Amino acid sequence: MSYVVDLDAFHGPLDLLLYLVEKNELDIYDIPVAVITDQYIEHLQSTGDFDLERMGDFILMASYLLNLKSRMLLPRNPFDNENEEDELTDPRDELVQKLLDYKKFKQAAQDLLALQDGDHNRIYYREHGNLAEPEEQIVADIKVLLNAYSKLLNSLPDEQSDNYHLPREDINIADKMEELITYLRSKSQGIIFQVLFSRAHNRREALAFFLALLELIRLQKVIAVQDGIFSDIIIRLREGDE
Amino acid sequence: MLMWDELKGSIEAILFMRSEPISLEELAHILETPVADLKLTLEEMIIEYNRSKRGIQIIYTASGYMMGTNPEYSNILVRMEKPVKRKLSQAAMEALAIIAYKQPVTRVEIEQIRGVKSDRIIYSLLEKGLIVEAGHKAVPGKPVLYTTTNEFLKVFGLPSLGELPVLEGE
Amino acid sequence: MLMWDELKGSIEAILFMRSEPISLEELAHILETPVADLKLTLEEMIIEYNRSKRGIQIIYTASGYMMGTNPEYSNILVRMEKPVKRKLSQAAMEALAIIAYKQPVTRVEIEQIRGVKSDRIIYSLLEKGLIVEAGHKAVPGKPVLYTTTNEFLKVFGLPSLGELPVLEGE
Repeated sequence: MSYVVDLDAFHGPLDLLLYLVEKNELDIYDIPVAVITDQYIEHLQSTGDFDLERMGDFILMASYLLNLKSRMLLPRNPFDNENEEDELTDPRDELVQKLLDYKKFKQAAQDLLALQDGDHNRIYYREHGNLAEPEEQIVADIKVLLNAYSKLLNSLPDEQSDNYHLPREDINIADKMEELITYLRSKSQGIIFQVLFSRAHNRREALAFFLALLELIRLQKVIAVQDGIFSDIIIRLREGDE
Repeated sequence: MLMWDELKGSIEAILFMRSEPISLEELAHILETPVADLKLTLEEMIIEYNRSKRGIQIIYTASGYMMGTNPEYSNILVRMEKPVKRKLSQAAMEALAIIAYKQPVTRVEIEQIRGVKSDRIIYSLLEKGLIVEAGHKAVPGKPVLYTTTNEFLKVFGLPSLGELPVLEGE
Repeated sequence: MLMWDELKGSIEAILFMRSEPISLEELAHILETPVADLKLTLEEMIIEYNRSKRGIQIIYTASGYMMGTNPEYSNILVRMEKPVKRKLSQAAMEALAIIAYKQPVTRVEIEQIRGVKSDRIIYSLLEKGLIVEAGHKAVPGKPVLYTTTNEFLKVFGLPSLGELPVLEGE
């Protein structure tokens, strides 16, 4: 018998067991444990690469099934009156209950999916569907946009030739590193990235500050934190670095 | 104090803007109108909306009033759903279904039903805002309890948890 | 073909769900109803909405029909707490300003003006829906051109790009 079923298609050992029960058209209340155990293990063996972490759950079920199979095979001792209760309970009861529970919620998951897809009549609310992100609204002022642009343009003409040059010798990066540390020490909460550059008198000095900052981050004396794409970058001294 | 018509109009505008349920208390605060008056007005509005084949309706949920579409039109609205809608995996749906029907529920209880580790799935449901941590179970180890959110109701188009599809065999 | 009342209800539900304007053509496609019938129905609905002090109304814009609140109630709506507000960073604002004023514009052109690499900022502006890719520049390498979107106009409260504030000295 060859299986083309990929174990990855199952969401867990109970899912696989349920599949086997349904495929063989078995009565869930009267499962032939030997048959189902053999088929279950055959499935595991036919699986090639498998995520070890996930495999653990499948193997656990296999050992449970083997245990159950052996208990089913053992003849009950007719003279053992002390275990009367055992005689009344089927060792499969626990498995049956597990399968029934799992089946119920598997069905519920499908019902929910159908609801989401609109297969059943449902209510639609506004702006739903964006599962991942919390609702947010960008607030912006057109004047700020204009300011940003005119500042950029104003800084262009005399500075443009400087764009891709390293600082000249007159600005020492080591000095800037010292200056930054001293400054940050006075700001225990840290400062916003842009504020740092307001200390620069020209683009070369700003670049020197930036290189100094990179070096400090590399040396793990300073950390830079940004909470989200559009939020400010906060620069501060590493804790314990006094 | 607003006039009668203006009160209805204001409520309608507020419910339209807000995509979450709004409580009578919050409405009373915004509209500077007594809760009792608002309750009467809302009841009247709900009846008015339901009287005709309106596309939208006012829904009374456990956490307040909100506006949503009339379920009669879902076969049409399904045609305009955004193609980029983020679907949940079957595994995530299973965990979510267990939380929805058995809430409040612990991770271990979810894993017992599913038969597999579910911590990563629970984490992603939390991240998507479909479930929240809601206190701790009073058993040794004090495990975290999970419940579904309003966002869950919105995504699945439900007015309340009471309207979840009936579980097989219950 | 829908009945008259159902047609109105469907339109109402669609406009409610969609927070963007929807064109007659798209409505016709969803509802399988001729554009001419839809146009008449929408005109009637607009009149019905406007007749009373309704909180919501149907608005006809250049890009289609949409549902919005009645401006009469804006003094009440401002009292509501708003969804999470987010400001654009200075860097994002700079890149956006360049795109707004010089569109269509390439990434390299933006970087030349700002003097810094801007690919990540451009990516996040794209993600926010404030800009879109609009073809390629006919120069070697065929770089992507960027323009602003309707969302950009909405966020900045502009009716059109022609209403961008005039730059000093231009």
